[in-house]
Amino acid sequence: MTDTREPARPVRFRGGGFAPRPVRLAGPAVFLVLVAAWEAGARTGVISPLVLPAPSEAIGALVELWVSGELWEHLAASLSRLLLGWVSGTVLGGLIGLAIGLFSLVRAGLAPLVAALFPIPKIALLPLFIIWFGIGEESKVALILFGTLFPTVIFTYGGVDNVDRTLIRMGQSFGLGWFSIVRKIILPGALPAILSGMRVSSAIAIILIVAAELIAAERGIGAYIQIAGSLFATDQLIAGVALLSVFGLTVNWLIARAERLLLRWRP
Amino acid sequence: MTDTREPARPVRFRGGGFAPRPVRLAGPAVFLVLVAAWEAGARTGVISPLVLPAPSEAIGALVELWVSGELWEHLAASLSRLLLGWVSGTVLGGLIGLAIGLFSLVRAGLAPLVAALFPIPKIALLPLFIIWFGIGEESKVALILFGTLFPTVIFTYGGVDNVDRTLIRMGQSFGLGWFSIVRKIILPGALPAILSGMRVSSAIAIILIVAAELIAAERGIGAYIQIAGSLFATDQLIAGVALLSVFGLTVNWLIARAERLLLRWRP
Amino acid sequence: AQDKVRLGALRFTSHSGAFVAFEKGYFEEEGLDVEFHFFQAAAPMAVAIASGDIDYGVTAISGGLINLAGKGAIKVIGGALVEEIGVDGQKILVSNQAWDDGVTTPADLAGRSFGITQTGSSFHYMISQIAAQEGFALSEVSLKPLQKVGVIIGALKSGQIDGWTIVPHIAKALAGGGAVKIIGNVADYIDTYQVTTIFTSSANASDKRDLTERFLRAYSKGIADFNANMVDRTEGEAGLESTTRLIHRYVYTSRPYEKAAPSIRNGSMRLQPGARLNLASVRHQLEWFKSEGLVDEEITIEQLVDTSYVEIDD
Amino acid sequence: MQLRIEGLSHRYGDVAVLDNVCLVVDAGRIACIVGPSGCGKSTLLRLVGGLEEPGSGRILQVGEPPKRSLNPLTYIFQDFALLPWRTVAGNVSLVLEDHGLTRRDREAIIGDVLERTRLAEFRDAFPRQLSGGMKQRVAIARALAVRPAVLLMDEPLSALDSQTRELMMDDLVDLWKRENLTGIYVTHNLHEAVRLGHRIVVMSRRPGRILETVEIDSPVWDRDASDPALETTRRHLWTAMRDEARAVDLELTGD
Amino acid sequence: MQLRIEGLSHRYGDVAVLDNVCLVVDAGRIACIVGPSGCGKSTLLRLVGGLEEPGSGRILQVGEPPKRSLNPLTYIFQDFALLPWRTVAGNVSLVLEDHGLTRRDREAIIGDVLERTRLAEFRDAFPRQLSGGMKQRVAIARALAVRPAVLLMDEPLSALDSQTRELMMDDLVDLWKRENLTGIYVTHNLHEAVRLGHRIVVMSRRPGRILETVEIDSPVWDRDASDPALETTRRHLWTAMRDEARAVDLELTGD
Ligand SMILES: Nc1ncnc2c1ncn2[C@@H]1O[C@H](COP(=O)(O)OP(=O)(O)OP(=O)(O)O)[C@@H](O)[C@H]1O
Ligand SMILES: Nc1ncnc2c1ncn2[C@@H]1O[C@H](COP(=O)(O)OP(=O)(O)OP(=O)(O)O)[C@@H](O)[C@H]1O
Ligand SMILES: [Mg+2]
Ligand SMILES: [Mg+2]
Repeated sequence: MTDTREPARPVRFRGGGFAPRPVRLAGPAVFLVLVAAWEAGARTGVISPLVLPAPSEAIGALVELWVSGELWEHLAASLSRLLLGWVSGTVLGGLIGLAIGLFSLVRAGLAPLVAALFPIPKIALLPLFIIWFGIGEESKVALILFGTLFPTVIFTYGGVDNVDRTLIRMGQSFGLGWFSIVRKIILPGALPAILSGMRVSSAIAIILIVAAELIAAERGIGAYIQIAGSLFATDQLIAGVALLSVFGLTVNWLIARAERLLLRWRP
Repeated sequence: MTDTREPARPVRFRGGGFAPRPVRLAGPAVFLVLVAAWEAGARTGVISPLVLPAPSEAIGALVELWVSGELWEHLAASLSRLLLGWVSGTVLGGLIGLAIGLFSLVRAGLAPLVAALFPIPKIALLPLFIIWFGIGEESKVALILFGTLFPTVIFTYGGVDNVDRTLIRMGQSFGLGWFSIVRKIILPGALPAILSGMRVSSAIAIILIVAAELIAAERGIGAYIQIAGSLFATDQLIAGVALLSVFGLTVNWLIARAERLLLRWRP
Repeated sequence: AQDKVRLGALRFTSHSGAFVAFEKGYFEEEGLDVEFHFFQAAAPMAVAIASGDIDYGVTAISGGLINLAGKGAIKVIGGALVEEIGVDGQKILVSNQAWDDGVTTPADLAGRSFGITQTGSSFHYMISQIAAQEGFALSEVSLKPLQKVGVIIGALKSGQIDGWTIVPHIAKALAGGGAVKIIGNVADYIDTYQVTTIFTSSANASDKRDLTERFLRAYSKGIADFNANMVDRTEGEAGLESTTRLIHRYVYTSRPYEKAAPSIRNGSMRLQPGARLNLASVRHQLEWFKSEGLVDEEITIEQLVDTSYVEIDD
Repeated sequence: MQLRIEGLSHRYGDVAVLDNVCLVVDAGRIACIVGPSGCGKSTLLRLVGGLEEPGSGRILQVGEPPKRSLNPLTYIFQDFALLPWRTVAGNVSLVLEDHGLTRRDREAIIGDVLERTRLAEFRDAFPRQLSGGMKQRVAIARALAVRPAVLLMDEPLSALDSQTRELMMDDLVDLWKRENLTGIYVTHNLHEAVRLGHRIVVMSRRPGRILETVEIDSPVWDRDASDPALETTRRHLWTAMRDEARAVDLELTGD
Repeated sequence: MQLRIEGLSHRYGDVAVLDNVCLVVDAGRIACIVGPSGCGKSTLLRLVGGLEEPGSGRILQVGEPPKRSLNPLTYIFQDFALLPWRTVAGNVSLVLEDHGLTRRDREAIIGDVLERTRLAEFRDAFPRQLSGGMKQRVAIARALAVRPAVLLMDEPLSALDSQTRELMMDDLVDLWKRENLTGIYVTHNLHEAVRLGHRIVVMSRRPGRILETVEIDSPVWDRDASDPALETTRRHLWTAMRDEARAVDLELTGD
C-alpha cells in the first residue's frame, strides 16, 4: 500500500507558541544582573554618585532606617493610607464603571465627566484638597481614592463592553434576574479586564502615596522620599523608591495569584 | 384548533438591554448643570471663594490669558511635550507589552521589572531626572514617556493574553507567518484592551504635564497651574485645570471615534 | 564675543536684581550673554546647577543645597536677600482661630501647629529660631510640611494650621483682608538673617574666576538699581513706575500690569549691596541643619562657601 | 401551553429576514422547522423566545405553564452559549440558582440531567476541555434542568454522533411523552424532522416565509424509522426543499 | 500526497484521548472517521494538521504536494474560527495574503470560492451578522481558497441544511475528482461517510482506538445514494457504532 520510493517526512508541527509559560528565576535573575551592573558601575566610577548612588549605599540607608525603628512606622502609615484609598477607589470606581457599562443614560452623562475629571492632576489641586479635606488622613486617602477611581471606572466599563452578548442573551432566555446576569455573567466576563486594570490602579495608588504624603505627613514612605529628595540625599531617595517597588511587586504577585485562581477557565 | 377559553398573552420580551446606546446631549447637560450649580453656589456664598472660586472667575482668568496672548504659547508648549511623550511612551510600551505577551522568556524577565518600576513615583525622581536628562525638553518628555510606558505595557500584554487561542491556531493551520498572526490576529484581538488602555495612559500623560513642567518650564499649562498654585490664585488654578480637562475630553473623543471605527465588528 | 551665561531664576520679586541687570544691559556691558532659565521651585534649580545645566542661581539656603555642596557640586559665592532688625521683614502670622484661642504672641506658639514648605526649608529654620529664643523646644511645635506657599495660605485661612512666617507683602495682604493676624517679626528672633544666596557650580567657582567676577559685578549693579528705585525710591515715582514695569516682564506676567504692580512694589525688599554675604548667618544655618541631622556632619563652611568673591560679614 | 405566531415579520437593518410568518403550535406538540441556511430559522426562534422584539406581528402563549416548570420557554442555542468560567455542573447550576431551590434539590437535578446527557464524568470540566458534541450535550442538559413547558431547539443534535443523537432523540421523545412538552425544533435533518415533529414547516429562502406545512398525526413514541408513510413524507419534504434551494442557486449564479 | 499515522497516542493531563491509532490515507483518497462524541476525533485531526504535538507515535506525509497548492494541509475547524473583525471576504483573504499573490489573483480566488459556497451576497458582512450555516460555509470557502492537497474536515457540513449540504457534498466530490485531493473527514452522518469516503474508520469511545475499518472502492463520483451495497455498509457501520455507544451507556449507568 505504501509507496516507499516517495520521500516520507513527519508533518511539521506548526501549532504551539503564543502561550507564555513561566520561566522560573528569570525575573530574579534580571534583577540581580541589573543591580550588580549598577553596583559595579558605581564602584568603578562609571556612574558618578551624583547621577545615582550605589545600591549598597541605598541598602545602607535602608538598614539605618530599620535600625532606627522608623521603617515600620513609615511602612504602617503608608500601607494603611494605600489600602484605604485604593480599596475604596477600586470599589467606588468599579461600581461607577459597572453603571456606565450597563445604563445608557449613566454612560452618556458620566463617561464624558470621567474623561474630563481623570486628566486633572491631583497634585495641582493639593491647595484645594487641603481646604476640602483638611490636612489629616482624609486628604491623603482622598487623593489616592480620586487617583485610582477614574482609571478603575474606565477599565471596568471597557471590560463590561467586551463581554460576549450571546452569553447575556442566554441568561435572559433562562429568565435569570438582572442581578444574576450582572453577577454571574457580566462580572466574570469583565474580570480579566478588571484584574489587568487593578495592576495599573494599584501602581497609580503607590505612585500617589508620595503626592499624598506631601501634605503634612510626618510618617510614611512618601514623606521619607520627599524629605530625601529635598535634601538631595539620593541614597535615602533610592531606598524609599525601592520600598515602593517592593509594594508594587507584592501587589503584582497577589494579582497574578488571583488571576491564576480566578481565570483558570481561560484556555 | 385554538382553545379560545384559555388566556392568551404575548410572549414577554426578555432580551435587549446591556447594550448602551448614545443618549445625545446628556453629557453636555450634566456639565452645564454642574457648572451652573457651582456658579450659583459661589454667587450665593454657599461655596466660599476659599473653597472654590466661581466658574465665572476662572473664565475671567482664561480670558485674561487669552487676551495677553499667552494662552497659545502655553497650549503649544504643553501639547508638543504631551504628544511627543505620549506617542513615544505608547509605541514603546506597546512593543514591550507585545513582547511580554508573546515570549515566555521576555515575560518572565520583564514583567516583574515592569511591576517593580511602574509604581516608582516620577515626581520623586525629579532631581535625578534633571541630572539624567537635563532641564530642556528631554527631561519633560522623558517624564511623560516613563509615566505612560508602564501602564501601556500592562494593558497590551493583558489584551494579548485575552486573544482567543483558537483563532491563533486557525492562523497557524493555514501556514500564516508569525508576523501575520501577530498583525492580523493578535493585534486586532487585543485592540479593545489597548484602546481602553489608551484612555487611561493619555489621562496619565496629561496629569504628568504638571510634574514635567516643574522643571525649568517657562511656558505650558502645567507651569501656569504651578505658578497659580504656589500663589494660591485659585481662579487661574481652575482655569488651567479646565484646559487640561479639555485636553482630556478631546483625546477621549478621538479614542471613542477610533473605537467606533475600529471595533465596529463587535456585536 | 560675548560669554554665554545660563542663569536660573524664580519668578519672584526677590530675583529682580538679575532682571534689572539684564534689562538695563549691565550683563551685556560685562560681555555676558545671559539666558534665563525659569524654575517653579528652588530645589530643581540647585540640582540643575549641580548637573551643569545652568551656571548661576539665587535661592535660599536649604538642606538640599548644603548636601549638594557636600558632594562637591556647588558653592555659595554671594548673598542676596537679607533681613536685619529695623528693616521691614518677614512676619509671624497666626490664623484667626488660633488668635481667638489665645495665640497672640510668638511665645504662645508652643504646643501649636506651624506651616512650613518642607523639612529643612527656611521656614523650618525660622520657627526653630523662634522656639529657641522663646525658650520652648522645637518638638513642642507640630510642624506641617505643606510644600507650597499657596497651600500653606489655604491651610492657614481655613484654620487647619495655627502659625506661619512669610514675607511682609503677603503677610500684610492676608492680614489686611482679615484672614489672619500678624503677631511678630522674624527679624526680632534672628540677628541678621542671610535668606537667599547666589551660588554656582564648584567648577565655575574655581575655574572660571573671571567670568564669575564679571557676573557678580553686573548683578551688583542690578541690585543697586533695584534698591534705589524700589526700596529707597530715590528716583521718585517715575523710577518706581519704570522699574516696576521692567520687573513685570518677569513677575506676575499672567496678570495685567495694574493688578501686578502693587504686589511687585510691596514685595520689594532690600537686596545685599554688592552681593555681600553674611557668613555668620550662613554658618549658623549650617550648624542648625547639622544639629537637626538634615545634612552630613562632615560638611564644613569651606565646602559650602567660596568667600573669595564678595565682601564678607562675619 | 399553546404557541401562536401571527403575521410575524422582522428585518435587520436593510435585510428582511422574516416575512409574515403564521404558525400555531398546540400544547404537547412539536413543530419542526426546516429551510435553507440563512433563511431566518434562528431569528424566528429568538423572537419566540422573547429575545428579540418582532418588527411586526405577535407571538402569543395560550394557557398557563405547569407550576413545576422553572422556565416555561426554554431555548437551546445553536452555538451552545456556555459560560467559559463555569464547569459543566456550574453551567447547569446557573439556570437553577434563581429559583429558590435548596442546594440538595439543585444537586439532584444537576446529577439527573448530567446522567441523562452522559456527562456525569465531566461535571467538573471547563468548556474548553470539552469536545464539540459534549458542549452541545451540556447545552441540552441545561435546558432540561429547568423543566421547560415549551422547548425551543436550534439544531440541538447537529454536533452529535449518530448514536448519541439517536439516544438523545429517544430522550426527547420520552420527555414529550412524560411532560407533555410543546416544542419548536429547527433542524437540517429530515429524518429527525419526521421522527420528532407533529407538524413540519418548510421555510422559503430569505426573507423566510412558510412554504408548506405537513402534519404527521401518529404519536412520536410510536413512530418507526422504517415506516413507509414517514419515508414518503420525508421524500416529499426533500423535494420541496430541493426546489427552494435550486431557486436560490439559480438566483445566485444567474447574476 | 499520502498520509501515514503510526502508533499515535495522546493525552491531556490525566485523560488518555487517543490510544495507538494507526491509519494510512493514500493520495487522492478520503478517510471518514466516525465515533462517539468525545472519543478524540477532533484531537486526531489537530494532531494530523500539526496543531498539536503527539504524545507518542508519528504522522508522516509521503510525497510532494502539488506546486499550486498554497497550504497543503488545510483544516476546517469544528467551531468555524472566523475572525470577528474581518468581513466574509476578509476572512478568506486572510489565508491568501501570505502567499505573494497579486491583488487581482486574490480577488479572483475570493470571488470564486464565495460563489461556490453561495456567499457572494454576503462578502462584506461581519461574522456576527451571519447565521450558523453561513459561518460554516465561510470556513469551507476559506479552506477551498488555499487549494489544499490534504483537507482535514471536522464535521464541515453539520450546521448546513440538507439541501445545501447535498450541494456542498457535490462540490467536495468535484474537488476530489478535479484536484486529486486527499482527505480526512470527521462526521456523524453515516450517509455522508459512505457517500464521501474510500475508507471508513470507526473509533472506539475514549481513549479512541480504531475499532474497525471499512473500504469502499467505487469512485465517489460514481456513487449513488440508493446503491444497496452502500446501504449495507451503512447498516454495518451503524451496528458497530451502536454497540460501542451501548457499551458507553452501560458503563455510565452501571456505576
Ligand atoms: N484542551 C483540553 N484539555 C483537556 N481535555 C481536553 C481538551 N481538549 C479535549 N479534551 C478531551 O479530549 C477528549 C476528546 O476530545 P475531542 O474534541 O477530540 O472529541 P471528538 O471526538 O471531536 O468529539 P465530538 O464528536 O463531540 O466533537 C474529550 O473527552 C475532551 O474532554
Ligand atoms: N445581528 C444581525 N445583523 C444583521 N443580519 C443578521 C443578524 N443576525 C442574522 N442576520 C441575517 O439574518 C438572516 C437569517 O439568519 P438566521 O440566523 O436566522 O438564519 P438560519 O435560518 O438560522 O440559518 P442557519 O440554518 O444557517 O443557522 C441571515 O441572512 C443573516 O445574515
Ligand atoms: Mg441558525
Ligand atoms: Mg470534535
